[in-house]
Amino acid sequence: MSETAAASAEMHHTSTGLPNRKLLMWAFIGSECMLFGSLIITYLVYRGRSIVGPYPEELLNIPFITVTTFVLLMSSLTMVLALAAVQRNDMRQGKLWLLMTALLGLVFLSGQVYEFSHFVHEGLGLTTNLFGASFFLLTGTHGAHVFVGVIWLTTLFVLAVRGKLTSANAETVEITGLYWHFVDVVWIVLFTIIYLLV
Amino acid sequence: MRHPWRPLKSALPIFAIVALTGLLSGCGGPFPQSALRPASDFATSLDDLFRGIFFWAVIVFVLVEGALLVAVFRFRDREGKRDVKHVHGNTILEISWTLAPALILVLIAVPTIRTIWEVDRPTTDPDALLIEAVGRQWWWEFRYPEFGIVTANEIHVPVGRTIDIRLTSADVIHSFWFPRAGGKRDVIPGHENQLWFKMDSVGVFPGQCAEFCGMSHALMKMEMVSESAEDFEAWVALQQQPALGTGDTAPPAEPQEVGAGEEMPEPRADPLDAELRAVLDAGNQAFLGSGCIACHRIEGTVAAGVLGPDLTHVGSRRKIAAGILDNTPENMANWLRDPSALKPGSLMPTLNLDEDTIRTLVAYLESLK
Amino acid sequence: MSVTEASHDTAGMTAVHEGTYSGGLWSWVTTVDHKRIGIMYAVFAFFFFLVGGLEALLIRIQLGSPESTLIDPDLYNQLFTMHGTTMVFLAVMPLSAAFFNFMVPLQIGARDVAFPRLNAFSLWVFVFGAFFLNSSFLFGGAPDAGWFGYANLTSTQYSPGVRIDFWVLGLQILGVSSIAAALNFIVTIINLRAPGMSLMRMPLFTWMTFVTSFLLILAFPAITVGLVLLMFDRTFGTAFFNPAAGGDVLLWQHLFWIFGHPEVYILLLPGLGIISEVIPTFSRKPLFGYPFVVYSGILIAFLGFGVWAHHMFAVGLGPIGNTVFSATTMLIAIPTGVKIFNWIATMWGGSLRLKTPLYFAVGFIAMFIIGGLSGVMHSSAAADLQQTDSYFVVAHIHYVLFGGVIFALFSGIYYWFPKITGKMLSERIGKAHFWLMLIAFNLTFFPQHYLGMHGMPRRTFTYQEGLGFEAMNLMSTIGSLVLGFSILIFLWNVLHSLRKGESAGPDPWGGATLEWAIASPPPHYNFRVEPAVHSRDPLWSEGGLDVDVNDPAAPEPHMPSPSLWPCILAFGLVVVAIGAVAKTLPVVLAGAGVVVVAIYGWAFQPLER
Amino acid sequence: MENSVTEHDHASVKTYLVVAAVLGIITAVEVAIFYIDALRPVLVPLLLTLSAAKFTLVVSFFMHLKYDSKIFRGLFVGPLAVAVLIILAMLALFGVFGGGGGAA
Repeated sequence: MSETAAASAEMHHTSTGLPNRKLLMWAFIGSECMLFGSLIITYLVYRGRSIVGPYPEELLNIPFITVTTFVLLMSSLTMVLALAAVQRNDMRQGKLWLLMTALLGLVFLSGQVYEFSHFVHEGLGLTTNLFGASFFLLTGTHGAHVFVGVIWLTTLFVLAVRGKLTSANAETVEITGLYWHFVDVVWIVLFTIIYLLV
Repeated sequence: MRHPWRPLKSALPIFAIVALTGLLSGCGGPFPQSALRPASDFATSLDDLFRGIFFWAVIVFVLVEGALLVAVFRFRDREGKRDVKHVHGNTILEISWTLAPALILVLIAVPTIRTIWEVDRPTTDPDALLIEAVGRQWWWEFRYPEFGIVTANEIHVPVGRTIDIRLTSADVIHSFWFPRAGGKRDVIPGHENQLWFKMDSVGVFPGQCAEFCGMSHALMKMEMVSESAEDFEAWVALQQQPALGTGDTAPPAEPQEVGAGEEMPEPRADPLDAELRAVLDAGNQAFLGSGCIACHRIEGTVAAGVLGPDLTHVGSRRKIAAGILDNTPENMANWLRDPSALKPGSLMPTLNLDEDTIRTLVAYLESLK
Repeated sequence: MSVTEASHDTAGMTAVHEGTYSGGLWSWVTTVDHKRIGIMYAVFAFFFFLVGGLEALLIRIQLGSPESTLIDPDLYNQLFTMHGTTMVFLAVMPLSAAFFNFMVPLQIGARDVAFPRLNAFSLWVFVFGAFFLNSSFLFGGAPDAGWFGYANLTSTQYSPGVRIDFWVLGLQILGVSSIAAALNFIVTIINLRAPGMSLMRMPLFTWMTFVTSFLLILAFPAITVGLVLLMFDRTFGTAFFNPAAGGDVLLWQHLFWIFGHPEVYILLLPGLGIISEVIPTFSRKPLFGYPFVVYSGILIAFLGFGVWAHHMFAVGLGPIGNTVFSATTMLIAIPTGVKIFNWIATMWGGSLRLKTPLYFAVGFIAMFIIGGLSGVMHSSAAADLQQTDSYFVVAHIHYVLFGGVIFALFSGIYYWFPKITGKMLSERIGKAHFWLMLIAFNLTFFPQHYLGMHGMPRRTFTYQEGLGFEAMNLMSTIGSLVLGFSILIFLWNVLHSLRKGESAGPDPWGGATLEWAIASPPPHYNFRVEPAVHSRDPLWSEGGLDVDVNDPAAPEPHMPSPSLWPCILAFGLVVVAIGAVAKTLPVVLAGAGVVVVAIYGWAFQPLER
Repeated sequence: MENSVTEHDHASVKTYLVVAAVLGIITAVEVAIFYIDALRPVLVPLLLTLSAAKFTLVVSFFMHLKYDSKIFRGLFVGPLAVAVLIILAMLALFGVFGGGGGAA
């Protein structure tokens, strides 16, 4: 990933002085706003329109999801710590925080898997009602983003272990971080909309 | 300068074709389904609005296309390059050609909004005649709760009375459109929509589904018979009667209220001649025996299906197969032979009836006036 | 196309451009050169333009006479669905993309786009997706629920089989292509401009590409979500659009048009950009009111996100909704008008060279005015109750998208063909093409205004006798056949001119923008020396460019190496789609495997060897 | 106005820790509010405000938008604004429907 824009960066010092790939990631995040926006529209439009149960208030476990939410928030912290470490070429710390971030992401995902299977056990499947369909689709799409992030972070971690990730690649870590934080930010919104505003 | 008029000459065909197209486009009448021939208050207010907008559109069209043509002809270079002043812009011009269209838009927006608030709200007329229209692939069901009438593809309305139509769909999205009675309104499963108008002239007005709804969308037509109050009452009375020849198999219908007494067309005591009686009996048997009753209903018989059109008075209708065929014995026979040949994708299956059965069925159905 | 070829291009521009398109098929499959990618976009898009045109002709032939039985409704519904889908997604958008690709880097003085391999990926995803979508004709029939695919007609209950699945997955794939390309152009335009080219010195076409790219990345996610909901309904049995289980079919319409209306501007804005290039060049006069033309483009795009429900005036939004969406829609007429006035003002006082590109540009303005005015008629929610879903709307969209966009794209083709190929298109044939197309276009579509107002609904495979539709439909059908013929004239022009056309030279039109400073076709690195820009019209201003951008003494720039990974990744995506249509999990997994391998292969392959 | 592009003008590790602590606290407060019946009437605006605060903190500090180029800010805030406006418009449209169409 680290080489993607090398050539163009070489032919031109870019007109704005900003890295191409970072612009790409921000523009992509802009696009993702509309993706999650449309999913949120779907969820909210169908709120309270299920004609059979189980209904959200019977199932949502606020204390449990608060814990996984906190885990995801903390993974954002470890992510910035990883970036700061890589930027000052402290790869020992860099590796540690990259791994921590990936692990916290995994914890969040496990929480989601547990939650999903609990719901299914309680009788809420994808096709049970509109709540089930829109809930699983919205949180599932977010979970898929977390999953991709975990793979990405793991790849960086492996590169770092092999000594192929140094402060020269700080930009790559920064871009990974932008993605990761965005996924976190989306969860902040979903946590409020789905769980607290039932 | 060998061809001073060449550009103009080469532009002549376009003027010719525009003029010709405009002229020819108008022809072909008489346009029984035209939105430009309003026959109700609703259609008239939309037409007035459209004409107002059209007026402004013509003015803008002439001015802007004119400016374009003048620019092209006046500034085309004749002998090579002409001296050109490199003007980069003019703020006053920019402001004025921002404001001018804005002004025209205000002149369009005001009547638009007024009309929206006039036609997009429920009717306030307490005397409105309520009709329920149900869109189905690919025919229309109409119910008159006030009279207990159910019919299909043919809607009768009294002239001068507000008609309040409630629209629902039994399957996919359709759109209810009688252009001469007014604008269209979508017929959406899971929603009830509403439309109201008051017809101002007597006549038969064609309409059809305006939202793509599958295979035979083009064949989902209907007719509106707008008639005088007396004619309408007579029609209602006729429709309220049980079907012909069913009087002896079913208890007599409830007493008729709507002034039906004076012209009871077909008294039920048995003045029917023996021939007709035989046809009715045979047809009735065929009808009951051929699976028709699974989908169709004939008041007063055991046929009580709800998927297909109510046939209680099918013989009285002007058209069959959702407005695409005149209601003649030949067409009816063709329809019974193979519905899908006339209306591809029709939910009515091919029944593989023998010709004798078809003949009796046709005679029976056509007798259901 | 690598460093080793440097030896033989010291002779100057002619020697260099021989090599621009050389190399076998493999070099085209693996290319990351924006010019080759642009050409491939153009060729495939034009192919699908012909396919969509053929579908249109079949539609018109069927409607040439009342109650015609030439084409049965089943086929007709496939044809009109695929005509719309093809023209929007497989013809006009990729034709615009062809110009983005070829022209934007040249216009901003760059050697390529910011992400050359991502660019190749966009191309191949489009190509594979397009063939995937059209392959449905061979497997049980093409999609037949309209290009708008209104729920719940698209549910398994009313559309069993795989037709709709092809449509859903095909559009998802094409969305990936569009978003990837748009992200690429956003970064390219922000970051690869030559020194001195501030945003307000960018050529208008580049500006409109920039704006269109934002529309793409913001509009497509809405339909992506809509399509996912539909896919879930069809594949897993959810009830997003099933009214019986509480689902709301109108949600589909909203999501579709939140995408669909910006999509209209995605189709239109590149055309407006082309016109804003052609008119100044052939008027020998800078664009009048440059900032107003730029800002009006941005405003059109922004307002484009606030008008979607004007496609739904008949669904019963209620008076408040209809009033709001009427008002926002009317607002769009203002910036659109500003553009038209500025184009006319650009010609005013100029010295117009009446060459084919200008013919098409003027034809565009003339037709676009008509389309714009009928658009204002639709914007009135109440008046629109008679027009919506009638042939009046068919006439309107064709005046905007054919009279507008296609005329603009042809203007662009005649304008830039010399730059792309090094050969001039024949003026004589070009003007014949123009006149025939203009006349046939009006003959085809003008009567449809009347048809609509006289009560002919759209998307109908036939009409009954006696409604007065016969003469105008016949006229329209005759027009469409002539229109098809005019496209053949154009094809002949291209083939003829490629062989026998005059040599173009670097700047046949006396253009003002950077693409005219280099050879035609441009060398693979475009600018040997990076240009420095001091004004909006660099080649027209005193002193021009500071440097000789073609200086043969300068070292040859390094360019990115070819890569097969983008093509493989695109292929993997289509395999996933094939597996999904066939409901065969192993194929889906195999495709996903290819995708993963290709992502890693791509990520770890150096851009330059 | 922040200074635009100075390389690595990022927050310090200490800032990150403080932001993370604030994020944790706000989350705790949100959940607490959820369980306090007295706050029911203002629950929605309160929770939306708090969640917007968390959103802003992560975006400005962890994603460095506070320190970074205005171009990045534009690329994010523009689309975000379009998305939020469309969400609000859709809720308004379906709110109207909830009264009318739902009753059918």
